[in-house]
Amino acid sequence: MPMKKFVNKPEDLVSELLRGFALANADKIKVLDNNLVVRARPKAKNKVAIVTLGGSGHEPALSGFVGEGMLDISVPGDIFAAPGPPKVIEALRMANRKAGVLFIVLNHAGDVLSSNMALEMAKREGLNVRKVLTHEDISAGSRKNPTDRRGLAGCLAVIKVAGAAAEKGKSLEECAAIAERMEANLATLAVAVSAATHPATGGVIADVKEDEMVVGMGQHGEAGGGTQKLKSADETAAIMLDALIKDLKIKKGEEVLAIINGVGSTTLMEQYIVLQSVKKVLDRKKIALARCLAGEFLTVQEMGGFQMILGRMDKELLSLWDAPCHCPAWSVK
Amino acid sequence: MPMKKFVNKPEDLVSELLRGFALANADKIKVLDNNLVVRARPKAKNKVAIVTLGGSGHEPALSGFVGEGMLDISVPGDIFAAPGPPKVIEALRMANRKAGVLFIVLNHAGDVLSSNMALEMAKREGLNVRKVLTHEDISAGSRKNPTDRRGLAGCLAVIKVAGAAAEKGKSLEECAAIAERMEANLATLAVAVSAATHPATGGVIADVKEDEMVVGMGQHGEAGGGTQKLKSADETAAIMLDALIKDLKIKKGEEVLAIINGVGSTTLMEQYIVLQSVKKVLDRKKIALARCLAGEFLTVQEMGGFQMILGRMDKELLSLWDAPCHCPAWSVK
Amino acid sequence: MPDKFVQAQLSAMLMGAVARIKANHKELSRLDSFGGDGDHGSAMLRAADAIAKTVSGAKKKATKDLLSDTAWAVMGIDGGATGPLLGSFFLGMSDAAGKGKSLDAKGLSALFISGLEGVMKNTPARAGDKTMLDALIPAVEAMQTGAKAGAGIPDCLKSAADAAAKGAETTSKMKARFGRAKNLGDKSIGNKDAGAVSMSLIFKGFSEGVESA
Amino acid sequence: MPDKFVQAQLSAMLMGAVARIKANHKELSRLDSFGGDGDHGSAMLRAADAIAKTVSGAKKKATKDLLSDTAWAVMGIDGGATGPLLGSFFLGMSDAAGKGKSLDAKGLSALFISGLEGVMKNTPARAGDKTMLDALIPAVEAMQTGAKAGAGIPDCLKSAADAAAKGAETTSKMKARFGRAKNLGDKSIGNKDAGAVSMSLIFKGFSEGVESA
Ligand SMILES: Nc1ncnc2c1ncn2[C@@H]1O[C@H](COP(=O)(O)OP(=O)(O)O)[C@@H](O)[C@H]1O
Ligand SMILES: Nc1ncnc2c1ncn2[C@@H]1O[C@H](COP(=O)(O)OP(=O)(O)O)[C@@H](O)[C@H]1O
Ligand SMILES: [Mg+2]
Ligand SMILES: [Mg+2]
Ligand SMILES: [Mg+2]
Ligand SMILES: [Mg+2]
Repeated sequence: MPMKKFVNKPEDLVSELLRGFALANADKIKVLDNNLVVRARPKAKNKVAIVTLGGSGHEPALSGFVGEGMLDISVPGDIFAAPGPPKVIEALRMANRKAGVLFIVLNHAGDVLSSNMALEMAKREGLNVRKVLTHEDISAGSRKNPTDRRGLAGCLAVIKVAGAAAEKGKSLEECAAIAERMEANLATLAVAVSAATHPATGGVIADVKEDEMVVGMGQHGEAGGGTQKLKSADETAAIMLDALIKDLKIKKGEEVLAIINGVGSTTLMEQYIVLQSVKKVLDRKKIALARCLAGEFLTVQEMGGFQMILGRMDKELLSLWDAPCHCPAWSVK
Repeated sequence: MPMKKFVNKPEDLVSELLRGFALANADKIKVLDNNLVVRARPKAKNKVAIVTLGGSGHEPALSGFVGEGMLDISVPGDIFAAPGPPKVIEALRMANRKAGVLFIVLNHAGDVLSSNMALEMAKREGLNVRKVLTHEDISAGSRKNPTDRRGLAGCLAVIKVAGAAAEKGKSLEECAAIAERMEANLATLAVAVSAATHPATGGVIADVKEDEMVVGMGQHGEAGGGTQKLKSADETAAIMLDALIKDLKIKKGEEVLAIINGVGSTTLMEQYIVLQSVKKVLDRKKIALARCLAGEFLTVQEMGGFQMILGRMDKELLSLWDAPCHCPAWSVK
Repeated sequence: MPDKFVQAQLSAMLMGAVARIKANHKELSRLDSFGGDGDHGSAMLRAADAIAKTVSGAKKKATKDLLSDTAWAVMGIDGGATGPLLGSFFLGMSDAAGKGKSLDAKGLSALFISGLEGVMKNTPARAGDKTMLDALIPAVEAMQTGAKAGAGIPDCLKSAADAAAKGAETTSKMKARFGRAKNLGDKSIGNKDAGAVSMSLIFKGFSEGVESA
Repeated sequence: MPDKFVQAQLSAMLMGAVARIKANHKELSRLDSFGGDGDHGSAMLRAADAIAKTVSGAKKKATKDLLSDTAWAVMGIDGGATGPLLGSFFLGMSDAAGKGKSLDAKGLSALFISGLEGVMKNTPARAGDKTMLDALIPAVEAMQTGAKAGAGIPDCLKSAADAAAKGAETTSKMKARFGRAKNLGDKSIGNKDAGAVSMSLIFKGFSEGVESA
C-alpha cells in the first residue's frame, strides 16, 4: 500500500520540513544553516539559556517550543532519530554564557547517548551546562527505576516552567531545581488506537487491532502496556487518570495540571471530550484541576491516540505555568 | 468496524467538546449556557462586533477563532450541521451595539439558511447587522457564480483582517469592506487522501482509493473535483497552486498570503513540506510570498489532506494580517 | 374519525411523521452519505424528537401556536439545512392558520400551500433540483387536488403521501444543484435525495397518524 | 594480500561493511519494527554513506585520523541510538591507533578491543541485553583469539564475522533491556535485535572487504 503522505524524497524530509517551519514562523524562530532552531529575537545574555534535542517527525515538538518564555535552541534530528553529538555540542557552544545553559533531555536511548557524549565534550571545554532528564512515562517502569521511563510529551510542562524561570532571571541552579521539581511531580500515559507510517521507510508503526486500544504505547510506536478493548472517552480517561494519580500519589485537595496531547489523527474534538472526562473524575475524587490544556504538542505522525499528562502543582509552579510564552506551538499572554 | 474515537454518547458530543474547550481555554473564551462562545474579556462596546456560525466537528474552527483581534461570538451547531436560526438570532441580539455587528457566514446551505432567517428577524428588530458571505472554494464553481462556491478555511483570513479592523476602531462599513476585499481576493482548494468517520453516525465520509487523492474535496467529505493518482508534495502543491493563481489571476510581482490548513491526519510535518513546495513554485513565478501559515485551523475529523489558501494582499490587508490576535487557535504578537 | 380536524388530529398527524422518521433515520443518513455528509438521518431524528416534545407539551394549544411552536423547535435543532427548511414549512403553515379551532381538507391544504411558500421563500431551489421540494411540491399539489374534489382529510393525505413517495423516487434520476450533494455534479445521479425521501416519510407519517387517530 | 595492513586495506575493510549494510538495510528496518521504531536500516544506510564519503575523501590519511574522521561522520548522521554507539566504536579504535602506518592482526585486534571499550563507556548495556553488544563482544573476542593464535588478518576477521553472526542469532532468544525494544518486555523474545544484526553485517563486510582488497 502506498504511503498517503505529502512528501518528496525521504532524505529531504527534515530539511524541507524545517524550511516550511521557518517560513510559517518567521516572527518567532530562525533555522540556521546547521539546522539548529533558535529564537528570532535572542534572549538577553544574562539569563539562563535552555536547549533541547530530539528526533523529527513529532511536529510541532520539539522545535515548536523555541520562543519567548520557552526554549532558546532546539537541535532537531532525523525522523524519530536523535541528532548526533557533533550537532548537539555545537548547540551547547552557541548557547553557552555565564548565566549557564539548562539542557533538557527526553529519556530515549539515542537522545541520552548523544547528549551524554556532547555533555562530556562540553565539560572538557569548560561550558557551563546543567542537564535535566525527563522520564515521566509511567507505563515503562516504576518510579524507582527512572531510567526505564521514557520522556514523553510531559517535557512541555518542564520546558514551560523552566523557561519562565529563566525569563524571570533565575539562576541556573534555580532553573534546574524548578525543572527537576516539575519533572518529579509529572506523570504521562499514552494510549494508541491506530497505526502510523514512518514517513521515510513507509513502515507501519504501532498496528492496533480493529476493536482494541493500547495503553502505554510509546511515541515511536514502541509496543508496551496494556492492550484492551476500545472504550469510551469517559472510561478511557478514568483508567488512565487512575494510573497517573496512583503513580504520583495525588491526594484529595491537591492541585493538578492536566494536558491532553493528541498524537496525530485523534481530533481536537476528542481531546476536549477526554479533558471534560478528566474533570469529571477529578471532581469525584476532590482533586482540583488547577490548569489544563489540550492540543497537538508532540505527535507521532498520524497515529490515533493521545497522551495524558498529570502534574502536581505548587504555588511557584502554577505562577511559572501562567507566565507569558510565545512560540510556534503555544502562546500564553 | 467500530469507530476508533474517544467519545461518549453521540448526543452529548457537542456539549462535551464545548465543556473541554472551555476548560482548556478559560483565559481566552467562555461558553455560555446556550452554548454561544464568547470572549473571556469582551471587546469595548464602541467597536464593531464580529459574529459567525457553523457546524461543530471542525475543531478548532470556528469557536477557536473567538478572542482578541478575531471573533466576538461564535454560534456552534451540531456535528457538521449549522446551528438553527433561534440560536443565531440570540447571538446577533447579544452582539448588537451602535457600532454594529459584522456577521461572517461560510457558504454552506444550512449556514446560509439559518443566517438568512436570523438576519430577517434581526432586521425586523432593528439590529445593526451586516452580513459577509465567504465562498472561496474554487473547485465548486467559477468566480462568476459565487453562490456555488463553498466557504472553506479561507474564512480564517477574512476573520483575521476584519477582526483587526474592528479592534482598530474602524466602522461597520469599513470592516465589511475590508472583509469583502479579502474575500474577493481569496481562493481555496482542498485535497483529500483518506477518509474520516462521522463521530455521531459512524458513517464513512470521503472514502478515497488506496493510490488516489481527490483535489476539490469539500470539508464534510462532499465529493467533487478531480480524482487522480497520489503525487509528491511538490507535484501536488504545484497543481493546486497553479489553479489558485489562475483563479485569482495573480501576476508576477504581486504579494500573496498562503495558508496550508491541515484537515486531520495529515501531519504538521507534511504541511510544512507543502509550504516549502509552495514557496518554490512562487519563487519560480516571481510571485512574492509575503505571509504564510501552516496548521490545523479547520479540520474534517481525521480526514487526510489539506486546504491550500491563497490571498492577494495589499498594504492595508498585510498590516491587518500582522496585527495582534489571541484566540484558542492562533496567536499573533 | 370526524371529518373536521381538531388539535388532537393535528397532534396525531405530527406524531405519525415522528414515528416514520424514527423508523427510517439510518436509511436517511445512508442516502445523504453518497454526496452529502451522511448526517441527514441524525438531523431528522433530532427534528422528530423536537416535534414530539412540542406536541406532548401542547395540551389544548391553538393550531396556529402548535404549528409555530413546532417550527421553532425544529429550527432549534442545529440541523444544518434541514432545521431551517423544515422549520419554515411549519412556520408557513402556522402563518396561514386562522383563529378557528377546526380544519377541513381545504383548510389543511391551504396550510400546506403556505408551508410550501415558506420553504420556497428561503431557498432558490425549485422542482427538479433534487431536493426535498421534489417530494413536497407534488404532495401539496395532490392534497390540493383531493381537497378541491371534496375528499376528506384521510384520503387527501393518502394521495399526498403517494405523490411525495413518487416525487422522491424521481429524484434518483436528477442531478443535484443545491445542498452539499451539488458538488457531486453528474455523479449525484443514481441515488435518491435524502431530503426528498424524508419529506415523503413525513407525508406518509401524516397520513398514517391521521388514520390511526 | 600482504599480511600487514595499510590504509588501502583499512579503507577496503570499511567499504566492505558499507556494501553489506547497503545490501541489507531493509531487513534491518524490518527487524527494528518489531519492538523499535523501524528505522534502524535507514540510520545504518546514512551511516554507511557517511563512512563511504569519509573513506573516499581520505587519500593517505593516517589510520588514527581515518578512524576518528569515520567516527565523527557516523556520529553526525542524526542516527538515534546508532550514530553515537557506532561512532564511539570507531572513536575507540582511533584512540588505540598508534602513529605507525601499518597494522598486523594483533594490532587490529587491539583497535577493536579499544572500540568495544568506547561503546561500553557510553552504554550500561552488557552481553545478554539484546543489543549490538551481543554481536560485537563475541566478534572482538574471536578476533583476539585468532590474533593470539598467530592467524593473519583475513582469517581473524572471518572468525570474527562468524562469531558476530552467531551472536546476533542468539539475540532472538533474549529479552530486550535497552533501546526502544525494551518496552516490549517478554514479547521482544523471538526476533533478532536489529543492532546486533547490523553489527554482524559490519564484521561480515570487514572480512569481505579485506578478502577482496
Ligand atoms: N438549498 C437547499 N434548498 C432546498 N433543499 C436543500 C437545500 N440544501 C439542502 N437541501 C435538502 O437538505 C438535505 C440535506 O439535509 P441535511 O443532511 O440534514 O443537511 P446538511 O446538508 O447541512 O448536512 C438535502 O438532501 C436536500 O434535500
Ligand atoms: N542503550 C543502548 N545500548 C546499546 N545498544 C543500544 C542501546 N539502545 C539501542 N541500542 C541498539 O540500537 C539499535 C536500534 O538502533 P536505531 O533503530 O538506529 O536507533 P533508535 O532506537 O534510536 O531508533 C537496537 O537494536 C540496539 O541494538
Ligand atoms: Mg529511531
Ligand atoms: Mg450536515
Ligand atoms: Mg447532510
Ligand atoms: Mg530504531
